[in-house]
Amino acid sequence: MAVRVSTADFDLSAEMAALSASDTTIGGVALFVGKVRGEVGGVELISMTLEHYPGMTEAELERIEADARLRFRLSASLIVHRVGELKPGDNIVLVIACAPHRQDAFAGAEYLMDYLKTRAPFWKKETLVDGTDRWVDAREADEDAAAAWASRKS
Amino acid sequence: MAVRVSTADFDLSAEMAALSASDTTIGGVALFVGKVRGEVGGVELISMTLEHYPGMTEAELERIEADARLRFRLSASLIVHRVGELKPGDNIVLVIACAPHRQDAFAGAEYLMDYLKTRAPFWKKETLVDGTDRWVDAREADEDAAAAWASRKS
Amino acid sequence: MTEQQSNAEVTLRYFAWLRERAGVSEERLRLPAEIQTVADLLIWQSRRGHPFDQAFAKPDAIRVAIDHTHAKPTAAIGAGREIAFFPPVTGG
Amino acid sequence: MTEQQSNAEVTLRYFAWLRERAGVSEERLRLPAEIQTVADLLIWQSRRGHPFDQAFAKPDAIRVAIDHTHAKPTAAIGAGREIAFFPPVTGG
Repeated sequence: MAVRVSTADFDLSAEMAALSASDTTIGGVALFVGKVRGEVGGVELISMTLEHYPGMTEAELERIEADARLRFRLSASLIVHRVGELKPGDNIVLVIACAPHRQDAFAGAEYLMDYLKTRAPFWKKETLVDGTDRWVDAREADEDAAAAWASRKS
Repeated sequence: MAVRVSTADFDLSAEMAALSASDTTIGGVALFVGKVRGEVGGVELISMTLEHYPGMTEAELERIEADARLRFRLSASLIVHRVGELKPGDNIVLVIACAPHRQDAFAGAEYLMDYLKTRAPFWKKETLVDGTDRWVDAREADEDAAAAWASRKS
Repeated sequence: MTEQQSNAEVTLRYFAWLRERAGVSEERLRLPAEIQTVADLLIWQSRRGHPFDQAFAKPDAIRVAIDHTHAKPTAAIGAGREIAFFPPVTGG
Repeated sequence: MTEQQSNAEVTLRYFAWLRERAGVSEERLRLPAEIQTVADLLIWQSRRGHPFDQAFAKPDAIRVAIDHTHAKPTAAIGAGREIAFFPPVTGG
Protein backbone atom coordinates (compact mmCIF):
# COMPACT_ATOMS: atom_id res chain seq x y z
CA MET A 1 0.00 0.00 0.00
CA ALA A 2 1.51 3.29 -1.04
CA VAL A 3 0.59 6.83 -2.05
CA ARG A 4 2.75 9.39 -3.81
CA VAL A 5 2.36 13.00 -4.91
CA SER A 6 4.81 14.08 -7.58
CA THR A 7 5.48 16.57 -10.36
CA ALA A 8 7.16 13.76 -12.33
CA ASP A 9 5.36 11.36 -14.67
CA PHE A 10 5.01 7.66 -13.77
CA ASP A 11 5.74 4.47 -15.69
CA LEU A 12 2.88 1.96 -15.66
CA SER A 13 4.99 -1.15 -16.25
CA ALA A 14 7.52 -0.28 -13.57
CA GLU A 15 4.87 0.61 -11.00
CA MET A 16 2.91 -2.58 -11.63
CA ALA A 17 6.06 -4.73 -11.45
CA ALA A 18 7.15 -3.11 -8.17
CA LEU A 19 3.72 -3.80 -6.70
CA SER A 20 3.01 -7.32 -7.93
CA ALA A 21 6.19 -9.09 -9.06
CA SER A 22 6.98 -10.78 -5.76
CA ASP A 23 3.45 -11.94 -4.88
CA THR A 24 2.12 -14.96 -6.80
CA THR A 25 -1.18 -14.92 -4.91
CA ILE A 26 -2.16 -12.02 -7.17
CA GLY A 27 -4.43 -13.14 -10.01
CA GLY A 28 -5.67 -9.76 -11.22
CA VAL A 29 -4.37 -6.20 -11.44
CA ALA A 30 -6.68 -3.32 -12.29
CA LEU A 31 -5.13 0.00 -13.23
CA PHE A 32 -6.57 3.38 -14.04
CA VAL A 33 -4.84 6.36 -15.58
CA GLY A 34 -6.48 9.79 -15.68
CA LYS A 35 -5.25 12.08 -18.45
CA VAL A 36 -5.49 15.77 -19.34
CA ARG A 37 -7.99 16.28 -22.15
CA GLY A 38 -7.26 18.74 -24.95
CA GLU A 39 -10.58 20.59 -24.98
CA VAL A 40 -12.96 22.07 -22.44
CA GLY A 41 -16.46 22.72 -23.76
CA GLY A 42 -15.13 23.02 -27.30
CA VAL A 43 -12.30 25.43 -26.34
CA GLU A 44 -8.71 24.24 -26.67
CA LEU A 45 -6.85 23.77 -23.40
CA ILE A 46 -3.29 25.09 -23.15
CA SER A 47 -2.42 23.67 -19.75
CA MET A 48 -3.87 22.40 -16.49
CA THR A 49 -2.28 23.31 -13.17
CA LEU A 50 -2.83 21.09 -10.15
CA GLU A 51 -2.63 22.51 -6.63
CA HIS A 52 -2.82 20.32 -3.54
CA TYR A 53 -2.63 20.46 0.25
CA PRO A 54 0.70 18.83 1.23
CA GLY A 55 0.32 16.72 4.34
CA MET A 56 -3.44 16.37 4.13
CA THR A 57 -3.21 14.91 0.61
CA GLU A 58 -1.04 12.01 1.73
CA ALA A 59 -3.11 11.48 4.90
CA GLU A 60 -6.36 11.43 2.95
CA LEU A 61 -5.04 9.10 0.22
CA GLU A 62 -3.81 6.71 2.92
CA ARG A 63 -7.25 6.76 4.58
CA ILE A 64 -8.89 5.98 1.23
CA GLU A 65 -6.48 3.09 0.67
CA ALA A 66 -7.11 1.73 4.16
CA ASP A 67 -10.90 1.90 3.58
CA ALA A 68 -10.51 0.05 0.29
CA ARG A 69 -8.52 -2.71 2.02
CA LEU A 70 -11.28 -3.15 4.60
CA ARG A 71 -13.87 -3.38 1.87
CA PHE A 72 -12.17 -5.54 -0.77
CA ARG A 73 -9.68 -8.37 -0.70
CA LEU A 74 -6.63 -6.51 -2.02
CA SER A 75 -3.05 -7.77 -2.06
CA ALA A 76 -1.46 -4.39 -2.81
CA SER A 77 -2.42 -0.96 -4.07
CA LEU A 78 -0.88 2.28 -5.24
CA ILE A 79 -2.05 5.83 -5.81
CA VAL A 80 0.22 8.29 -7.66
CA HIS A 81 -1.07 11.81 -8.31
CA ARG A 82 0.78 14.50 -10.21
CA VAL A 83 0.79 18.18 -9.31
CA GLY A 84 2.05 21.30 -11.08
CA GLU A 85 1.54 22.30 -14.70
CA LEU A 86 0.40 19.59 -17.12
CA LYS A 87 -0.33 19.61 -20.85
CA PRO A 88 -3.05 17.90 -22.92
CA GLY A 89 -2.37 14.16 -23.11
CA ASP A 90 -0.27 14.18 -19.92
CA ASN A 91 -1.00 11.66 -17.20
CA ILE A 92 -2.63 13.08 -14.05
CA VAL A 93 -3.27 10.11 -11.81
CA LEU A 94 -2.47 6.41 -11.56
CA VAL A 95 -4.35 3.94 -9.39
CA ILE A 96 -3.43 0.25 -9.15
CA ALA A 97 -5.28 -2.47 -7.23
CA CYS A 98 -3.85 -6.01 -7.05
CA ALA A 99 -6.03 -8.87 -5.79
CA PRO A 100 -6.33 -12.64 -5.93
CA HIS A 101 -9.50 -12.23 -8.05
CA ARG A 102 -10.43 -9.76 -10.77
CA GLN A 103 -13.68 -8.52 -9.22
CA ASP A 104 -11.82 -7.24 -6.15
CA ALA A 105 -9.13 -5.68 -8.33
CA PHE A 106 -11.68 -3.82 -10.50
CA ALA A 107 -13.85 -2.75 -7.57
CA GLY A 108 -10.79 -1.70 -5.57
CA ALA A 109 -9.43 0.51 -8.35
CA GLU A 110 -12.83 2.07 -9.01
CA TYR A 111 -13.38 2.70 -5.31
CA LEU A 112 -9.97 4.37 -4.97
CA MET A 113 -10.75 6.65 -7.92
CA ASP A 114 -14.27 7.53 -6.76
CA TYR A 115 -13.06 8.56 -3.29
CA LEU A 116 -9.90 10.23 -4.54
CA LYS A 117 -12.10 12.40 -6.77
CA THR A 118 -14.33 13.53 -3.89
CA ARG A 119 -11.99 13.46 -0.85
CA ALA A 120 -8.36 14.06 -1.78
CA PRO A 121 -7.41 17.77 -1.63
CA PHE A 122 -6.40 18.50 -5.22
CA TRP A 123 -7.68 21.40 -7.32
CA LYS A 124 -7.39 21.87 -11.06
CA LYS A 125 -7.03 25.19 -12.83
CA GLU A 126 -7.42 25.27 -16.59
CA THR A 127 -5.74 27.73 -18.93
CA LEU A 128 -7.60 27.94 -22.23
CA VAL A 129 -6.46 29.11 -25.65
CA ASP A 130 -8.78 32.14 -25.42
CA GLY A 131 -6.65 33.41 -22.56
CA THR A 132 -9.04 32.56 -19.73
CA ASP A 133 -7.97 30.83 -16.54
CA ARG A 134 -10.58 29.01 -14.50
CA TRP A 135 -10.79 26.70 -11.51
CA VAL A 136 -12.57 23.46 -12.43
CA ASP A 137 -15.94 22.99 -10.73
CA ALA A 138 -16.58 19.82 -8.75
CA ARG A 139 -18.93 17.46 -10.60
CA GLU A 140 -22.07 16.27 -8.88
CA ALA A 141 -21.69 12.94 -10.73
CA ASP A 142 -18.44 12.34 -8.83
CA GLU A 143 -20.17 12.89 -5.48
CA ASP A 144 -22.90 10.47 -6.57
CA ALA A 145 -20.34 7.82 -7.57
CA ALA A 146 -18.65 7.95 -4.17
CA ALA A 147 -21.97 8.05 -2.29
CA ALA A 148 -23.16 4.95 -4.16
CA TRP A 149 -20.44 2.82 -2.49
CA ALA A 150 -21.91 3.63 0.92
CA SER A 151 -25.17 1.93 -0.03
CA ARG A 152 -23.55 -1.08 -1.73
CA LYS A 153 -22.88 -4.36 0.02
CA SER A 154 -19.46 -4.81 -1.58
CA MET B 1 -9.64 -1.39 -31.56
CA ALA B 2 -7.35 -4.37 -31.70
CA VAL B 3 -7.00 -7.94 -30.51
CA ARG B 4 -3.86 -10.07 -30.41
CA VAL B 5 -3.01 -13.64 -29.43
CA SER B 6 0.65 -14.20 -28.65
CA THR B 7 3.13 -16.42 -26.84
CA ALA B 8 5.16 -13.30 -26.01
CA ASP B 9 4.64 -11.09 -22.97
CA PHE B 10 3.30 -7.54 -23.34
CA ASP B 11 4.48 -4.19 -22.03
CA LEU B 12 1.76 -2.14 -20.35
CA SER B 13 3.34 1.27 -20.88
CA ALA B 14 4.03 0.67 -24.56
CA GLU B 15 0.55 -0.73 -25.24
CA MET B 16 -1.15 2.15 -23.46
CA ALA B 17 0.98 4.74 -25.28
CA ALA B 18 0.27 3.15 -28.67
CA LEU B 19 -3.46 3.24 -27.91
CA SER B 20 -3.88 6.66 -26.35
CA ALA B 21 -0.93 8.94 -27.12
CA SER B 22 -2.37 10.60 -30.21
CA ASP B 23 -5.92 11.18 -28.91
CA THR B 24 -6.37 14.04 -26.43
CA THR B 25 -10.12 13.43 -26.14
CA ILE B 26 -9.19 10.50 -23.87
CA GLY B 27 -9.62 11.40 -20.18
CA GLY B 28 -9.44 7.93 -18.65
CA VAL B 29 -7.72 4.63 -19.39
CA ALA B 30 -8.71 1.47 -17.51
CA LEU B 31 -6.40 -1.53 -17.77
CA PHE B 32 -6.63 -5.06 -16.44
CA VAL B 33 -3.89 -7.66 -16.28
CA GLY B 34 -4.65 -11.29 -15.44
CA LYS B 35 -1.74 -13.23 -13.93
CA VAL B 36 -0.88 -16.86 -13.23
CA ARG B 37 -1.25 -17.63 -9.53
CA GLY B 38 1.28 -19.81 -7.75
CA GLU B 39 -1.14 -22.12 -5.94
CA VAL B 40 -4.26 -24.08 -6.77
CA GLY B 41 -6.26 -25.21 -3.75
CA GLY B 42 -3.14 -25.13 -1.59
CA VAL B 43 -1.01 -27.09 -4.07
CA GLU B 44 1.91 -25.36 -5.76
CA LEU B 45 1.51 -24.78 -9.48
CA ILE B 46 4.47 -25.54 -11.76
CA SER B 47 3.05 -24.19 -14.99
CA MET B 48 -0.14 -23.31 -16.82
CA THR B 49 -0.59 -24.12 -20.49
CA LEU B 50 -3.06 -22.16 -22.57
CA GLU B 51 -4.66 -23.70 -25.64
CA HIS B 52 -6.89 -21.74 -28.00
CA TYR B 53 -8.83 -22.01 -31.25
CA PRO B 54 -6.93 -19.96 -33.83
CA GLY B 55 -9.28 -18.08 -36.10
CA MET B 56 -12.28 -18.30 -33.81
CA THR B 57 -10.37 -16.64 -30.96
CA GLU B 58 -9.67 -13.51 -32.97
CA ALA B 59 -13.19 -13.47 -34.41
CA GLU B 60 -14.76 -13.82 -30.96
CA LEU B 61 -12.52 -11.18 -29.35
CA GLU B 62 -13.40 -8.77 -32.16
CA ARG B 63 -17.11 -9.42 -31.61
CA ILE B 64 -16.69 -8.72 -27.88
CA GLU B 65 -14.85 -5.48 -28.63
CA ALA B 66 -17.53 -4.40 -31.11
CA ASP B 67 -20.24 -5.12 -28.51
CA ALA B 68 -18.36 -3.06 -25.90
CA ARG B 69 -18.15 -0.13 -28.34
CA LEU B 70 -21.91 -0.24 -28.89
CA ARG B 71 -22.51 -0.25 -25.16
CA PHE B 72 -19.97 2.25 -23.82
CA ARG B 73 -18.41 5.43 -25.15
CA LEU B 74 -14.91 4.13 -25.87
CA SER B 75 -12.17 5.92 -27.79
CA ALA B 76 -9.95 2.86 -28.21
CA SER B 77 -9.50 -0.62 -26.79
CA LEU B 78 -7.10 -3.53 -26.85
CA ILE B 79 -7.19 -7.19 -25.89
CA VAL B 80 -3.94 -9.18 -25.75
CA HIS B 81 -4.08 -12.83 -24.65
CA ARG B 82 -1.10 -15.11 -24.25
CA VAL B 83 -1.03 -18.80 -25.15
CA GLY B 84 1.47 -21.59 -24.55
CA GLU B 85 3.23 -22.46 -21.31
CA LEU B 86 3.23 -19.85 -18.55
CA LYS B 87 4.76 -19.80 -15.05
CA PRO B 88 3.44 -18.42 -11.73
CA GLY B 89 3.53 -14.62 -11.79
CA ASP B 90 3.44 -14.47 -15.61
CA ASN B 91 0.93 -12.23 -17.33
CA ILE B 92 -1.94 -14.03 -19.09
CA VAL B 93 -4.18 -11.31 -20.44
CA LEU B 94 -4.22 -7.54 -20.92
CA VAL B 95 -7.32 -5.49 -21.54
CA ILE B 96 -7.28 -1.72 -22.09
CA ALA B 97 -10.27 0.59 -22.52
CA CYS B 98 -9.75 4.29 -23.29
CA ALA B 99 -12.64 6.73 -22.98
CA PRO B 100 -13.39 10.41 -22.54
CA HIS B 101 -14.70 9.62 -19.01
CA ARG B 102 -13.57 7.17 -16.35
CA GLN B 103 -16.90 5.38 -15.87
CA ASP B 104 -16.92 4.25 -19.51
CA ALA B 105 -13.25 3.22 -19.30
CA PHE B 106 -13.83 1.10 -16.18
CA ALA B 107 -17.09 -0.42 -17.41
CA GLY B 108 -15.56 -1.09 -20.83
CA ALA B 109 -12.56 -2.94 -19.40
CA GLU B 110 -14.72 -4.97 -17.02
CA TYR B 111 -17.16 -5.85 -19.80
CA LEU B 112 -14.32 -6.99 -22.08
CA MET B 113 -12.95 -9.23 -19.30
CA ASP B 114 -16.34 -10.69 -18.34
CA TYR B 115 -17.16 -11.67 -21.91
CA LEU B 116 -13.61 -12.78 -22.75
CA LYS B 117 -13.82 -15.17 -19.77
CA THR B 118 -17.08 -16.76 -20.95
CA ARG B 119 -16.92 -16.47 -24.77
CA ALA B 120 -13.33 -16.48 -26.07
CA PRO B 121 -12.08 -20.01 -26.90
CA PHE B 122 -9.14 -20.40 -24.51
CA TRP B 123 -8.56 -23.36 -22.20
CA LYS B 124 -6.15 -23.59 -19.27
CA LYS B 125 -4.35 -26.73 -18.19
CA GLU B 126 -2.56 -26.67 -14.84
CA THR B 127 0.51 -28.73 -13.99
CA LEU B 128 0.88 -29.06 -10.21
CA VAL B 129 3.92 -29.87 -8.09
CA ASP B 130 2.36 -33.22 -7.12
CA GLY B 131 2.68 -34.31 -10.76
CA THR B 132 -0.98 -33.96 -11.70
CA ASP B 133 -2.18 -32.27 -14.85
CA ARG B 134 -5.72 -30.96 -15.01
CA TRP B 135 -7.93 -28.85 -17.24
CA VAL B 136 -9.35 -25.89 -15.32
CA ASP B 137 -13.13 -26.02 -14.81
CA ALA B 138 -15.23 -23.07 -15.94
CA ARG B 139 -16.48 -21.01 -13.00
CA GLU B 140 -20.19 -20.38 -12.62
CA ALA B 141 -19.34 -16.96 -11.14
CA ASP B 142 -17.84 -15.96 -14.51
CA GLU B 143 -21.04 -16.93 -16.33
CA ASP B 144 -23.02 -14.90 -13.80
CA ALA B 145 -20.79 -11.84 -14.28
CA ALA B 146 -21.29 -11.88 -18.04
CA ALA B 147 -25.02 -12.58 -17.75
CA ALA B 148 -25.41 -9.61 -15.39
CA TRP B 149 -24.46 -7.17 -18.19
CA ALA B 150 -27.44 -8.37 -20.23
CA SER B 151 -29.83 -7.14 -17.52
CA ARG B 152 -28.03 -3.84 -16.88
CA LYS B 153 -28.98 -0.59 -18.54
CA SER B 154 -25.38 0.48 -19.11
CA MET C 1 -25.19 -40.23 -54.18
CA THR C 2 -27.35 -41.72 -51.44
CA GLU C 3 -29.46 -39.76 -48.93
CA GLN C 4 -26.86 -40.51 -46.24
CA GLN C 5 -24.08 -38.78 -48.16
CA SER C 6 -25.95 -35.71 -49.39
CA ASN C 7 -24.31 -33.42 -46.77
CA ALA C 8 -21.11 -31.72 -47.97
CA GLU C 9 -17.75 -32.51 -46.43
CA VAL C 10 -17.05 -30.71 -43.14
CA THR C 11 -14.07 -30.27 -40.84
CA LEU C 12 -14.61 -31.33 -37.24
CA ARG C 13 -12.24 -29.85 -34.65
CA TYR C 14 -11.66 -30.79 -31.01
CA PHE C 15 -10.07 -28.76 -28.21
CA ALA C 16 -8.79 -29.17 -24.63
CA TRP C 17 -9.96 -32.33 -22.83
CA LEU C 18 -12.34 -33.16 -25.64
CA ARG C 19 -9.38 -33.32 -28.05
CA GLU C 20 -7.50 -35.55 -25.60
CA ARG C 21 -10.46 -37.90 -25.05
CA ALA C 22 -11.43 -38.07 -28.72
CA GLY C 23 -7.77 -38.73 -29.57
CA VAL C 24 -7.98 -36.43 -32.59
CA SER C 25 -7.70 -32.68 -33.12
CA GLU C 26 -9.23 -32.50 -36.58
CA GLU C 27 -11.01 -34.72 -39.07
CA ARG C 28 -12.73 -34.26 -42.42
CA LEU C 29 -15.87 -36.20 -43.25
CA ARG C 30 -19.41 -36.11 -44.61
CA LEU C 31 -22.09 -36.03 -41.93
CA PRO C 32 -25.17 -38.23 -42.36
CA ALA C 33 -27.97 -36.18 -43.89
CA GLU C 34 -30.28 -36.70 -40.91
CA ILE C 35 -28.04 -34.49 -38.74
CA GLN C 36 -29.80 -31.13 -38.86
CA THR C 37 -28.94 -29.45 -35.58
CA VAL C 38 -26.09 -29.17 -33.11
CA ALA C 39 -28.03 -31.44 -30.74
CA ASP C 40 -28.33 -34.09 -33.48
CA LEU C 41 -24.57 -33.88 -34.01
CA LEU C 42 -23.81 -34.36 -30.32
CA ILE C 43 -26.04 -37.45 -30.17
CA TRP C 44 -24.35 -38.83 -33.31
CA GLN C 45 -20.91 -38.32 -31.72
CA SER C 46 -21.98 -40.13 -28.55
CA ARG C 47 -23.00 -43.13 -30.72
CA ARG C 48 -19.89 -43.24 -32.93
CA GLY C 49 -18.19 -45.78 -30.69
CA HIS C 50 -14.82 -45.65 -28.96
CA PRO C 51 -13.38 -43.16 -28.07
CA PHE C 52 -16.13 -40.72 -29.12
CA ASP C 53 -18.79 -42.41 -26.99
CA GLN C 54 -16.80 -41.59 -23.86
CA ALA C 55 -15.69 -38.12 -24.99
CA PHE C 56 -19.32 -37.17 -25.73
CA ALA C 57 -20.94 -39.04 -22.82
CA LYS C 58 -22.00 -35.73 -21.21
CA PRO C 59 -23.20 -33.49 -24.06
CA ASP C 60 -24.28 -30.75 -21.60
CA ALA C 61 -20.58 -30.19 -20.77
CA ILE C 62 -19.70 -29.64 -24.43
CA ARG C 63 -19.83 -26.40 -26.38
CA VAL C 64 -20.06 -26.20 -30.17
CA ALA C 65 -19.02 -23.55 -32.66
CA ILE C 66 -19.98 -23.46 -36.34
CA ASP C 67 -17.59 -21.56 -38.60
CA HIS C 68 -15.98 -19.75 -35.64
CA THR C 69 -19.29 -18.73 -34.02
CA HIS C 70 -20.81 -20.17 -30.83
CA ALA C 71 -23.84 -22.34 -31.67
CA LYS C 72 -26.64 -23.49 -29.31
CA PRO C 73 -27.94 -27.08 -29.35
CA THR C 74 -30.98 -25.93 -31.31
CA ALA C 75 -28.86 -24.23 -34.00
CA ALA C 76 -29.00 -25.69 -37.52
CA ILE C 77 -25.75 -27.01 -38.98
CA GLY C 78 -26.84 -25.50 -42.30
CA ALA C 79 -24.00 -24.77 -44.67
CA GLY C 80 -21.40 -24.76 -41.87
CA ARG C 81 -17.99 -25.97 -43.09
CA GLU C 82 -16.04 -26.11 -39.79
CA ILE C 83 -17.61 -27.45 -36.65
CA ALA C 84 -15.68 -27.33 -33.36
CA PHE C 85 -16.28 -29.15 -30.08
CA PHE C 86 -14.82 -27.97 -26.78
CA PRO C 87 -15.41 -27.65 -23.03
CA PRO C 88 -16.66 -24.36 -21.54
CA VAL C 89 -13.91 -21.79 -22.03
CA THR C 90 -11.50 -20.86 -19.21
CA GLY C 91 -9.31 -18.04 -20.55
CA GLY C 92 -8.60 -14.64 -19.05
CA MET D 1 -5.89 36.61 29.51
CA THR D 2 -9.42 37.72 28.56
CA GLU D 3 -12.28 35.40 27.56
CA GLN D 4 -11.83 36.47 23.90
CA GLN D 5 -8.22 35.29 23.76
CA SER D 6 -8.56 31.98 25.60
CA ASN D 7 -8.29 29.93 22.37
CA ALA D 8 -4.76 28.80 21.48
CA GLU D 9 -3.02 30.05 18.34
CA VAL D 10 -4.01 28.26 15.14
CA THR D 11 -2.79 28.20 11.56
CA LEU D 12 -5.40 28.99 8.91
CA ARG D 13 -4.69 27.80 5.37
CA TYR D 14 -6.40 28.66 2.09
CA PHE D 15 -6.37 26.78 -1.21
CA ALA D 16 -7.38 27.23 -4.87
CA TRP D 17 -9.84 30.07 -5.57
CA LEU D 18 -10.34 30.66 -1.85
CA ARG D 19 -6.61 31.38 -1.52
CA GLU D 20 -6.79 33.76 -4.48
CA ARG D 21 -9.86 35.60 -3.16
CA ALA D 22 -8.62 35.76 0.43
CA GLY D 23 -5.27 37.03 -0.88
CA VAL D 24 -3.39 34.87 1.62
CA SER D 25 -2.29 31.24 1.69
CA GLU D 26 -1.59 30.96 5.41
CA GLU D 27 -1.98 33.02 8.61
CA ARG D 28 -1.43 32.39 12.30
CA LEU D 29 -3.84 33.88 14.85
CA ARG D 30 -5.92 33.26 17.98
CA LEU D 31 -9.59 32.67 17.25
CA PRO D 32 -12.19 34.39 19.44
CA ALA D 33 -13.30 31.99 22.19
CA GLU D 34 -16.92 32.01 21.03
CA ILE D 35 -15.97 30.11 17.87
CA GLN D 36 -16.81 26.53 18.78
CA THR D 37 -17.71 24.86 15.48
CA VAL D 38 -16.73 24.91 11.82
CA ALA D 39 -20.00 26.74 11.08
CA ASP D 40 -19.08 29.44 13.65
CA LEU D 41 -15.71 29.84 11.96
CA LEU D 42 -17.24 30.25 8.50
CA ILE D 43 -19.61 32.94 9.80
CA TRP D 44 -16.69 34.71 11.52
CA GLN D 45 -14.69 34.66 8.24
CA SER D 46 -17.62 36.14 6.32
CA ARG D 47 -17.69 39.05 8.84
CA ARG D 48 -13.94 39.73 8.92
CA GLY D 49 -14.18 42.40 6.25
CA HIS D 50 -12.41 42.71 2.93
CA PRO D 51 -11.36 40.44 1.25
CA PHE D 52 -12.64 37.67 3.53
CA ASP D 53 -16.25 38.81 3.36
CA GLN D 54 -16.26 38.18 -0.40
CA ALA D 55 -14.18 34.99 -0.26
CA PHE D 56 -16.60 33.52 2.32
CA ALA D 57 -19.83 34.99 0.93
CA LYS D 58 -21.11 31.49 0.03
CA PRO D 59 -20.12 29.22 2.92
CA ASP D 60 -21.95 26.23 1.36
CA ALA D 61 -19.33 26.22 -1.42
CA ILE D 62 -16.47 25.99 1.09
CA ARG D 63 -14.97 22.86 2.62
CA VAL D 64 -13.01 22.80 5.87
CA ALA D 65 -10.35 20.44 7.21
CA ILE D 66 -9.07 20.36 10.79
CA ASP D 67 -5.58 18.94 11.21
CA HIS D 68 -5.65 17.29 7.77
CA THR D 69 -9.09 15.71 8.24
CA HIS D 70 -12.34 16.76 6.54
CA ALA D 71 -14.69 18.46 9.02
CA LYS D 72 -18.44 19.07 8.70
CA PRO D 73 -20.03 22.42 9.62
CA THR D 74 -21.24 20.89 12.91
CA ALA D 75 -17.74 19.65 13.87
CA ALA D 76 -16.09 21.21 16.93
CA ILE D 77 -12.84 23.11 16.39
CA GLY D 78 -11.64 21.57 19.66
CA ALA D 79 -7.88 21.36 19.99
CA GLY D 80 -7.33 21.67 16.23
CA ARG D 81 -4.04 23.43 15.37
CA GLU D 82 -4.33 23.73 11.57
CA ILE D 83 -7.59 24.68 9.89
CA ALA D 84 -7.83 24.72 6.11
CA PHE D 85 -10.44 26.28 3.82
CA PHE D 86 -10.91 25.21 0.22
CA PRO D 87 -13.45 24.62 -2.57
CA PRO D 88 -14.79 21.12 -3.28
CA VAL D 89 -11.87 19.04 -4.52
CA THR D 90 -11.36 18.36 -8.25
CA GLY D 91 -8.41 15.97 -8.51
CA GLY D 92 -8.14 12.65 -10.31
